[in-house]
Amino acid sequence: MDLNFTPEENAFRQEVRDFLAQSLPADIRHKVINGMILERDDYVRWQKILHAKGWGGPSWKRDFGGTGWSATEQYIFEEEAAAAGAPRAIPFGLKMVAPVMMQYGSPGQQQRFLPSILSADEWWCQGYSEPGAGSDLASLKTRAVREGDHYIVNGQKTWTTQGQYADWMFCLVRTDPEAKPQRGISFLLIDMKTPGITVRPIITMDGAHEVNEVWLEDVKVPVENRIGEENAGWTYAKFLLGHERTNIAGIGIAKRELARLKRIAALETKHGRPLIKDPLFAARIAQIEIDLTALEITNLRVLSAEAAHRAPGPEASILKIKGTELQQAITEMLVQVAGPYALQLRREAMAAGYQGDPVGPFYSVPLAANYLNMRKLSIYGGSNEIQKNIIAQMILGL
Amino acid sequence: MDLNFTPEENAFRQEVRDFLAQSLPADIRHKVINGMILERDDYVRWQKILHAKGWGGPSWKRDFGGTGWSATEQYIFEEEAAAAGAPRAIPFGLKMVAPVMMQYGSPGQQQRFLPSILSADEWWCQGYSEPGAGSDLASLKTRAVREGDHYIVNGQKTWTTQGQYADWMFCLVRTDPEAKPQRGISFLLIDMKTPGITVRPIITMDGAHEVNEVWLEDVKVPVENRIGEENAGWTYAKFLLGHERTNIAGIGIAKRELARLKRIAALETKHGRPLIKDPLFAARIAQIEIDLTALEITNLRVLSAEAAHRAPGPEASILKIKGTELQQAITEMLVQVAGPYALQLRREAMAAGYQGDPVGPFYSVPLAANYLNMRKLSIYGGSNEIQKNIIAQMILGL
Amino acid sequence: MDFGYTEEQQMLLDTTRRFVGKDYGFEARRRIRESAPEGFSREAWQSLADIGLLALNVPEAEGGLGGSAIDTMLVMNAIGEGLLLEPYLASAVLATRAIALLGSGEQGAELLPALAAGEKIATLAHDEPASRFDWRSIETRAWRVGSGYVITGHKSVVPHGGSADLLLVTARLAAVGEHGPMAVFAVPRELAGVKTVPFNTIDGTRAAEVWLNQAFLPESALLGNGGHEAGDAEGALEQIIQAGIAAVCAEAVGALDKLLAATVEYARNRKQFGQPIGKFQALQHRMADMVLHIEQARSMSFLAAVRCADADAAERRRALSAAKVVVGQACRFVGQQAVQLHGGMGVTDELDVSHYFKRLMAIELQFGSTDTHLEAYASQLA
Amino acid sequence: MDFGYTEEQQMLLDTTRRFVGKDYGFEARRRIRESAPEGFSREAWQSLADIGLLALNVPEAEGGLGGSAIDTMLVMNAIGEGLLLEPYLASAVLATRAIALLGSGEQGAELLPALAAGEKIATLAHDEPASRFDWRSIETRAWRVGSGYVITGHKSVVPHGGSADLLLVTARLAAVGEHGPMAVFAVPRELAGVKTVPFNTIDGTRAAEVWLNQAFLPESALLGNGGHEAGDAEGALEQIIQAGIAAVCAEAVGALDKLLAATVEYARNRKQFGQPIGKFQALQHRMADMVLHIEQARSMSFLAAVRCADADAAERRRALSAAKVVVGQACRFVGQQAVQLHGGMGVTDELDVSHYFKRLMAIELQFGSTDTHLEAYASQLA
Repeated sequence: MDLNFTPEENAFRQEVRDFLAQSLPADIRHKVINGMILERDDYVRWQKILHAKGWGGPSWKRDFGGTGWSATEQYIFEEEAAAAGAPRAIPFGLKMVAPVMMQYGSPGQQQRFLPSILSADEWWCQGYSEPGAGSDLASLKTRAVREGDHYIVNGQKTWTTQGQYADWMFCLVRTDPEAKPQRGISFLLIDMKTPGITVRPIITMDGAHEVNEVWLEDVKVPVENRIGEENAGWTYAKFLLGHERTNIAGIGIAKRELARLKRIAALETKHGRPLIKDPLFAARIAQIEIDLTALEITNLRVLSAEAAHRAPGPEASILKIKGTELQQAITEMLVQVAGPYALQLRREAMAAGYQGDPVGPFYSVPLAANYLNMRKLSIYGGSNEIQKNIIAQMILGL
Repeated sequence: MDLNFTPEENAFRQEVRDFLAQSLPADIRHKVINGMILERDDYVRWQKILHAKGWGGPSWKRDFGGTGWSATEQYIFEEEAAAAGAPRAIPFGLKMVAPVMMQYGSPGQQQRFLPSILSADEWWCQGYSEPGAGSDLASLKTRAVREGDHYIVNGQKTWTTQGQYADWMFCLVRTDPEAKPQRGISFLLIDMKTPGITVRPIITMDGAHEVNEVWLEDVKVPVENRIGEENAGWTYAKFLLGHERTNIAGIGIAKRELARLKRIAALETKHGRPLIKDPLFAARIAQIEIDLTALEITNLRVLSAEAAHRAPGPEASILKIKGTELQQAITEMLVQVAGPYALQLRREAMAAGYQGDPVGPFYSVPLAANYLNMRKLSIYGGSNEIQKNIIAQMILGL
Repeated sequence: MDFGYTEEQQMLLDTTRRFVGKDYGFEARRRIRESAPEGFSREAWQSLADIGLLALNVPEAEGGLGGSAIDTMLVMNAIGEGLLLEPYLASAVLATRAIALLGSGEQGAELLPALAAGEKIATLAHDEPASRFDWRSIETRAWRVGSGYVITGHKSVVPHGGSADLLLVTARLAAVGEHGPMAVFAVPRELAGVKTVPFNTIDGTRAAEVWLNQAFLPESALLGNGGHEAGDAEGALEQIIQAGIAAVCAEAVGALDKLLAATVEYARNRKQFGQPIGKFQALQHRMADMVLHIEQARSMSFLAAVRCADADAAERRRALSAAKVVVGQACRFVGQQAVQLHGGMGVTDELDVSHYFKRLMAIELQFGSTDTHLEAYASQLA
Repeated sequence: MDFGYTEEQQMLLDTTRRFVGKDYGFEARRRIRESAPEGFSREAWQSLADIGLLALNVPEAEGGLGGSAIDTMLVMNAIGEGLLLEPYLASAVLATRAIALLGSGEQGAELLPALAAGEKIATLAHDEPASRFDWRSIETRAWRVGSGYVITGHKSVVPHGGSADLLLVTARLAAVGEHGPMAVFAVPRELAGVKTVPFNTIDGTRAAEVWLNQAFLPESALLGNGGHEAGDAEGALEQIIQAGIAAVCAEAVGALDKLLAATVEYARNRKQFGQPIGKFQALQHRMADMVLHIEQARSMSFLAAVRCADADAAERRRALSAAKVVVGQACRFVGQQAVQLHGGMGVTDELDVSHYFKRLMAIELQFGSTDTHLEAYASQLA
């Protein structure tokens, strides 16, 4: 047993750190570190910088233009990138549809789509959730009817994160309405410019436009844009979800946000003493930091098991639950740390270049919005209730 | 709205307090206040004192020799009695079977049994639970077969609190095995001296002998000792359980135990300062005291609704859950307050008159045992999980 | 011991609820929030005046209703149910009580009828950037100059500070750095030397930063006209803040009730895996936990209303801090679980759920956070 | 990064587990607990010596195995699984490490082989009535008299203090009331002036109060023979306590695993309302929460074992306090829920559940409570 990284891994970490220090644009870093609004361009710009370095696909095999990094190297990269204030990689292309294409896609699909994912020239979104199919994904109703070499797709998708930017959507559709729910599903790649697609914004409680509804009305999708077999889409869908949950613990991000919390707690005072020296407040922060330490090791244990060529298993549910609880706990404390100024909700002041009158310390501006936004963590990606079902059934056999 | 007691109620409180000051034996008070072991005789002696005063049946109507007190007066009495260190009334006779007899019993049964309950000349125990019928009480299996003017009872009861002292047991038996589970049940009164009854101790994790198994083998029970109709016992059983849950919040006891906690926390020191002045510890005690304040008012609200002649409803489940959580939280803190001495488990030193070598301060002796003993609170009287089912179904209609 | 309301109180509650039900449905509220420049409706405000609610905290001697804290509790219950955006708490509770408690007869006669009639709006400008949740710690200073006072300071997150005609500004009567007695000045928002910067808060209302830069005030602006002894206003201010705590506790209970009802309704109708999600036991128990929190909060809202007029200052502090803790914890738990149980829909602006959630979050932070009051209570343990 | 064990470590774990499985089933344990006068089995103790486990923490130079903290972790895992009553932690970990770390070569050569062979049992007598959870605060004093020391003090809740041949008593080398350097003396339990009062503890073992009343000790009783600088023993003692924390964390993980397994098994078999209670979603989620606690505890047990030998004292303190917090909270939650899910059966002496529960409760309190370590960690936040 050795909890230390190897000298090689430490050298790799240093290389990543040096690269980030040199290459991460200061304006992007500023936004990330301070919880401000990131634009589409910020994500694209950063992905292009990574791509130019050859690091566009940290989790991809070399065959497809990826880095070929080990799970530990990917972890180190993600941790350092988060600490440095790099934007989180938009997962829909890189981490969701790409692994499916690599595993189940045709060579033609791989050649057509993978390069532009790496280079951020095409933006992907998800077409899984539907208004009636959330936790119970297999109850989806969007229909695809084969007509010659096309499918005609009708239905509605929802919670489509950053769908307003998307060039392509990977989409679960029902191709056999007679079959059992999980049987008659197919996995299609849909060009968002196809006639019949309407993207409507869903505004969330922090005032953000991050998610969308996508309406599909007689949308023609070439059969060649189907992944794998017709009616076998559930297999690919589950494969994708399994991959989606790796790195979901978000240790790097949690560490960065905890550092933000401690930074602010050292600046705010209570009875003339830095808040971080207040016994009750310090105990609450300590509890979070301790839990995070434990989760980091738990995460490394799971990684270590994966490195031993085991697929991500139900342990990922542990990481999802604890990781999201911790990230939410940190944003809760961030609201507590700034006092009454945490009441403000000023999206205009969360955008880069805001020049208006100040309201409270700069750091207080996005705290409430960040808290509100993070409520989604325990809901999406398989709600934490679903994760507990998985633990009970898959780990405990109940 | 008025949260104050009326002048009449305050005068009543003073009367109760004066009586307790004069009449509660010091040795009993000493045991109760310090969490030591109470013997059968302690309970009996105190009930006889109350009975002599005419206060033997605080919740009974005058017709049956009770006090005829209002719900508020009963509450005041229980609170004062708890604060003074009076033993809790053993509920099986006074609060469980007696209300059933008053409501459903024959005049003969009332005359035969009620006086000796009031005077503590006969001790009752419950015969509800069975090894296979805990939360799911209606699945009970103990059989009673009618033979002439007797039932022949065979089966096993369990969790029979202080059954080793009991003269009588009220017992649910299945008289019609063909009927639906809740239909074929009858409610019998069984003389514990009847041949065929074996009482076996169950030792609990604190080392106490408080509960028992009761084995019934061809036990002859006269038909006249059946309450009400044959096969209608479930109605009486539910009536009993509804009454069992009044006063289950245990506000008076919680207040007394919280006072014990604060008393010890003022004596123990940490870095030379009384523990009660330690910010984190004080915050934890404050949280309990605050929750208890809230529960006290919630309890009074329920009482107030009862006084308006409404039967105890699902609100009793709220009182059960919060009341037991608080009592358990206090015993948890009591373990924390005494430091390493809380590790001792010395039943011999918890008995009155112990003369052995001291181990730690006197107050530290029973803390762990009290904590261990109180784990039952969230399990018995309808587990807290069952209470949440009731709230979900009866209050929320889910 | 009586948890009932008088006939008048029941009428007051019914009247307010009727107003909320008729004129303040969720869609009406959305229109106000999205289009009214001040973030609330002047029309609704006038309606509140017309049905007499703005006169509730005005003493009878000034032509008001002279209502009790219980009366205010009932109105705030209904306001919480309807998530009213109007400055009822700011103007009709806090400012009105401040003037009634601290003002001279003349000041009362001048200001209160206008507040009661809805002609003027007032707000308490008290918190400051450095005060955090410690209401005693303020740095705004006023000192005598000729026939009046000069006042300088920075007041933060003043509710409806951009709309109020009158700011009730707290200051210490001393040079900067010295600790003088606390005083309250009635400051017209348009006065020279006063700058307000309004902004949106999480609960859909607007607050403002207020800077006072050597603003000159006539002697008559000092509430009580200087007749108070040193430190007098501090005790009164504590009581006003405590009335505010009682009011938001009641508002929270109204919002909590609605939020639970919405969640139960959603759980009954939303189907997943072939059945309503309200049939899943884990979610049932979660909702049962919401009930527990809400009933405890309701109890403490009663206590807060009853005790905030208590003559015993220590008892008052204990009760109000205890109430704020229980209610604040209910706000957090019930709010978060209501959102969670609504799934994705819970985080949208479209449903009322997120709006209740945000108002409850704001209540948690108003008049001192949960931990602030837990510590205040803990420091008085004995 | 490697979470695997070496072949030797796996063998060590297997060996210990085999002993537990074969000789230490729950009924065998009950017999020992109820009938052995010392509360543990001398026979089992000899077996532990025979299979080499008592030599684990003895340096190779003294004929021991010179095992690492990871090795101890594995043995303690298995001990936790079997709820061993024998003084392994007291004698074979704490006392053995104390002698190895502090003792002179002669002392080691004299004492360690006897401990490794199971011929002698030793225990650390350190806590005192007033020290509560602050291990630095001791009032026992020793001072030089002629060719030795006189020692006076009261040691509380000394594990197996009534059975140990040798008490390793900590004292300050100073007059009463003064703060001298900390020293450790090897005190024969039978020495004149030493009184022990054994008693039962919640976990089924026995501890003792130890009074030292001007007991006279030869110079050779001072571990290190006085060769240590002032304060030296304090640093070593901290490391020994930290090794103890790592050991109980590992023991807890073993017990937690067994307790969860028992609960899941019970939930699968116990039927109520026509189905196994393990099918009720609220209980499933509770057990999922138990998994979360246990996996976090396991991770911290690893960290504790790895870091308790760290040269950086600050890092060591942080890691060990963090581990104690996570493990302590797991002990509380998993213990309470296991009992709750077992219903009435959970509180009986008859099932193993309550015994695991009580050992986990004891672990929570050993070497400082959860809050003690949370505060220690919090005070070092930066």
